[in-house]
Amino acid sequence: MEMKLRHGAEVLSFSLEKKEGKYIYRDEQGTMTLDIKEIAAGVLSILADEKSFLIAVTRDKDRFIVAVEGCRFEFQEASGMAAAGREETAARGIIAVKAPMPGKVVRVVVGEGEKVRKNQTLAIVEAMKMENELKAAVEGVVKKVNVAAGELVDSEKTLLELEATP
Amino acid sequence: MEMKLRHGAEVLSFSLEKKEGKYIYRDEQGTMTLDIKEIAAGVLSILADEKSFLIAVTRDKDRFIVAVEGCRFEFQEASGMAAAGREETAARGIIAVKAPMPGKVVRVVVGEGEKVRKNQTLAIVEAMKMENELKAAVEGVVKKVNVAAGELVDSEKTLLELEATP
Amino acid sequence: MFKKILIANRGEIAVRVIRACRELGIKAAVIYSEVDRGSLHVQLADEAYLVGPAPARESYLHIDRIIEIARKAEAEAIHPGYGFLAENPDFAARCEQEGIVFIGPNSRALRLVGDKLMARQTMEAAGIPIIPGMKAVGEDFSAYEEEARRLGYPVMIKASAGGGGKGMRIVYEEAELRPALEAGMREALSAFGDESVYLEKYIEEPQHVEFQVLADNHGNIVHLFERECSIQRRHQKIVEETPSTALTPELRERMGETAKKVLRVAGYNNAGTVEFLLDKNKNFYFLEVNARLQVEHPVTELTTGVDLVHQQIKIAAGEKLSFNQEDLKQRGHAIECRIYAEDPSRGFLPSSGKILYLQEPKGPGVRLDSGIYANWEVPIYYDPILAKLIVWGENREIACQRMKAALQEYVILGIATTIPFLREVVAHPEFLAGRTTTGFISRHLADWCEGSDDKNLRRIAQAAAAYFEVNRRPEIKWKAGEVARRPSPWQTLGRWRLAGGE
Amino acid sequence: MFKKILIANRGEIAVRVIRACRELGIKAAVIYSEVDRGSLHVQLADEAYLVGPAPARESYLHIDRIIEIARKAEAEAIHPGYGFLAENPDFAARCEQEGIVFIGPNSRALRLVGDKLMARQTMEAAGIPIIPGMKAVGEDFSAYEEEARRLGYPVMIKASAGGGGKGMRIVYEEAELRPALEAGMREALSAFGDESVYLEKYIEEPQHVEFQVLADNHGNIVHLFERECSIQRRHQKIVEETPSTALTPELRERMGETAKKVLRVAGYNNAGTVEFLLDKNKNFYFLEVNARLQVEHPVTELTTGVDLVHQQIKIAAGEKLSFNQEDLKQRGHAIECRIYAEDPSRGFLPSSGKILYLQEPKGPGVRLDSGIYANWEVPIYYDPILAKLIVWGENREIACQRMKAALQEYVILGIATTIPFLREVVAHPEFLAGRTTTGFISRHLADWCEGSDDKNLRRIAQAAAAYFEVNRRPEIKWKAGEVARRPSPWQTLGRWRLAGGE
Repeated sequence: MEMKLRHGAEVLSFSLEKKEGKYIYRDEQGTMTLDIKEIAAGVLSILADEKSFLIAVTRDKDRFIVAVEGCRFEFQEASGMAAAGREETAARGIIAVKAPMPGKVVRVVVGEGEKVRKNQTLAIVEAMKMENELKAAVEGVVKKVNVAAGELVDSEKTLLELEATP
Repeated sequence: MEMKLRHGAEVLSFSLEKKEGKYIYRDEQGTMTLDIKEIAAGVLSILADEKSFLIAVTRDKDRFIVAVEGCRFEFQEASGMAAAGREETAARGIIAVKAPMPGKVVRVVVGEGEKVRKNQTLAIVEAMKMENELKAAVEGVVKKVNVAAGELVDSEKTLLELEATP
Repeated sequence: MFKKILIANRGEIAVRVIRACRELGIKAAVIYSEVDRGSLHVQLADEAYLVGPAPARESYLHIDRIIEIARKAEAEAIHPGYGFLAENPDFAARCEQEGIVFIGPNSRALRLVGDKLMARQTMEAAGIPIIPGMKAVGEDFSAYEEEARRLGYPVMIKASAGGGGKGMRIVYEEAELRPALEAGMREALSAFGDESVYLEKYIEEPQHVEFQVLADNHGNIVHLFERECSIQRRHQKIVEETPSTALTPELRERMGETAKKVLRVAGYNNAGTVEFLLDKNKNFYFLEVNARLQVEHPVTELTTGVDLVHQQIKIAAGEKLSFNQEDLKQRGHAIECRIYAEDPSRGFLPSSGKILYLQEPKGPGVRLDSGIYANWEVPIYYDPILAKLIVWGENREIACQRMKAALQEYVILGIATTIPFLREVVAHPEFLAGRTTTGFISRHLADWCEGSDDKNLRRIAQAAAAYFEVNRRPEIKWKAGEVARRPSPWQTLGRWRLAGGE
Repeated sequence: MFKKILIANRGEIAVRVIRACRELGIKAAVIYSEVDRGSLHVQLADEAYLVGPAPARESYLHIDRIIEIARKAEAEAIHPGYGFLAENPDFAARCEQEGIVFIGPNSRALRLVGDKLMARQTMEAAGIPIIPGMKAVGEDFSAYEEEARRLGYPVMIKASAGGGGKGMRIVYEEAELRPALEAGMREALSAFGDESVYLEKYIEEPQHVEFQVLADNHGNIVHLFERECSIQRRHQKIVEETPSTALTPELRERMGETAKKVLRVAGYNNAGTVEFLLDKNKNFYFLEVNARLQVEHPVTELTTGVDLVHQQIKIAAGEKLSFNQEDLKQRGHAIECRIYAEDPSRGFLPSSGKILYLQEPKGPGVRLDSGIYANWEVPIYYDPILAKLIVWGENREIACQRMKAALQEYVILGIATTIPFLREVVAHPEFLAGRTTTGFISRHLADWCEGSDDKNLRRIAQAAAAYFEVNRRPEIKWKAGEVARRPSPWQTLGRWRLAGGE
């Protein structure tokens, strides 16, 4: 199979095929013959010319998370990349302020229509007993407030929308 | 659901039903309300009145193997019992000599038609570097030899058949 | 000895205490909140009692409910662990009134040392060196403002009821003082139920060295040497070790004897820790008493051979210490790394979610005190500590190598953790050289970001992702407890185009 | 120091050596047979080389192939583990010829002590007490017959190349002698490639006490105290501990010095163990030298604080011992239980198959040296050892309690293991009282059968089976790495009739 994965800013194109019980990995760098054994669900033992790698791999939505030799790699599927790109375009000019982690809103400091300075605190979210202040990344105006104090939020939810002053 | 399980010589009849998020266990001894949470595939946390049990359960063919508090219980399904019964009846008079564990046949000491004393060695099976001698449980005649030295066998396979001298 | 103990805590420390109870032949009962039904401490306990809804104030901090459960369970004693009610003198006093043994210091000593300000006053009066700063809560904002000016910036805000870095803030200039005080007070209230804070002169680049002490109810007191806890992020320790590379035998003895004096002055019993700051000139200042079992207690256990939880329980049951100061010796070197559900690439922001995969390190000299398991959903309500990885080695070098190897073996997928960051810490040349100060992380690893430049390793990871994708077809059936015996997707084909034939 | 070591072994001991290499900054290469591709040592090694088909003689005992792999891998040294080629003097000599360091004694010493008969002659000549019996192989059957008559039955058959109980048989009467000799010779051939056996007087109800010794290449030699290994089934140890309850400090010193003398007489270097039998009157007899790392080495490590595998590697690299006899002290008490794939209810018959579920014990003072994982198929070709559970405690009582608790936490489903049996051993009043002799199992636990009389526990187990059955529907889909989010079968109904409605 051929595959395209995004890793940070890079796009990685490669293929993996099965041949005589082994797997052939190919990319522009060259070819590797891999002996792959799935020893449990999502756990692979890979021998690449006698070098041994123990690998854990899982998926979370469109991300692959792979741990090998204590290093963690996160890859994004190429299809997911396109979607992410579209969303970004649509939101141009409006900044969606999201919680950096799931937690509870302690306080929303600003109201709709309020002008804010860069680095001004917009809201405070608490998780695992630590408070985190969400600050304005740019100078602008609060367009919308979607949450209130006491509300539980995840890291997907847009708490406030901020329109940057041009 | 109602269930019948065999445990050693006993047959255990009981039922388990779900009610308001808890489970009701019933047998002739009485009723228990259980709070069951499956924390991983085959791993259950059960609270029975505030007593906490961590349980691992799995199936191997018609057996349930359950580990709780360091004790292991093996239950057999009621349907499996009947089949076992039939097999036993069919073999009356002829004793099937099976390997006590999977292993390799080192030597078959007797031949077909040979008369054997009680406790005479019939064959030697090796597993994990230990030799085990299979001995005749009764005086009799070897009816059939199904294996040869060097052969790998599991614990299901009948190695020899022995007809008991009446 | 007790027949049953109620553990008023959760996570790894509850599990730790359960194991200690089992070894002493004592039944272990625990409490759990509604989100903790699936938590590890509930699975391993002998008995588990629902205490209330998720928020700590309605569950793990709910004194009435916990006392009621102790009664119902017929527990003779309560072990509070660390955090939650561990250093709450009202809770200790309530236990005393109810005739339930509180496994910790008596409530008077707890009140004295727990009020960091009262402790500062008392210790100064007893001739023990303290850090310059306030000895009482400010009446209003201007009192803090004036004190800060008097001490000179930067100053440190501390919670009077504090511990574990909660409520703590460094303030570098006057403009930051008010918001920092407010945030510190809110955090203190949330963590301890008490919003009192005070100011101290901020001592730059100190080392944080603490001494473990045990005091029985019969006047016997010993110290079990030091723990070096300088590696901190957000004023919270993340790496601890013993012995400290900063102490000479002479300084060790002097600080140890001072630590014993501190607890004697406070009328303290059971296990306690005396924290000191050590400046560049090896002057030490009394910082505070941690009137509980410390998170980092295992490094002391591994080097002294004394089980501190066993000792806590025995002391609480009225037993005399079975050893004296001369019997205690340090052997080898121990290091602890705290595994938090935090993203070190993003300023140690908490990270919650489901643990999709877990592989735990093992082997000689490796101890893992853990409160997690695969498939567990880490709740957002409590401290983000997941586990503590502790190693012992014949010397510091072996211990560092062992820790590095163990961290490499430790895999948690699904949530961000401090594991990759800790690996950088213990492999850092300055750490290996023993140059550990509280500024270590901001100086050496401030811009740390997870990732590997090893392109070959990445190619292996890519191959694994591809293999996983092909084998993770929705029609595949998995059987409980085993890897599915399934038709090879390489044979059945699917929506994936095979790049080459077989 | 070496850059790369080849480990010529498998299972838990290969894993143990891999970890030691990693801690010393050495790359670890391993060999594996065709059935061991999925084994844990292959997963954890830096490099893994296929050595041959499953049978040991074509893989783990195949000297030419192993040397060839060491060359290919550019390994400077070979660690043989225990068993297989560990005590094979031809292999050690071959390594010496090839310029590869054999991590173990020199081949001459190995040949001397490995030939149990030659060792008996040499030690007797040096004034060390030995057990009455043969000092050479019998020329024919009648030689054994005569010697047996001379000694008087019962007599013990032992493999001259032996160790680990392989080839050993007690013979109670003359009629049993011939078949026992034949079986012993076959087993010895299969295990060691050498069928020589000899007879010794069988000493009834002795204690088996051995001393760990380290000797560097510069003439320095120390002992690391004793291990008590009396709890045996089939002449193989299954529980070991240190210190031994049978030794006084004076006897300990005398035996330790004798052990050092044994190895000096043999011209021995690297790690070795001197085994003694201790009779009821505290007389001790030299039994044999185990010229390898012992299975039970961890109990010595936990009490002395010395990592024996590190020491083996350092000695092999030519380093001097960094400590002397006076530096070594025993601290606390350690116990090891061997977890075998054997069915203790059926005379310890080997049990192979797939590990359907695995839960490993953890916590303070608990060490697990393991070679297995969930879903692994235990092969039938090799020694049935799966893992070793080792605990440390401040004293013997705590260590016993901790072992009991750890064994209770240890769950392996799918194959029979010695776990439940070992729990009975360590909880037995005679064991707790320290009365351990080699007849312990046949005297106290001969008729042991797994099972629990606790009807209430059984009802919980029944409920679990029922819950499992309902939730284990074939149409249920499992996703890799997580518990399936699936429709509740209680809602979807199925072939099971619900006893009551919701």
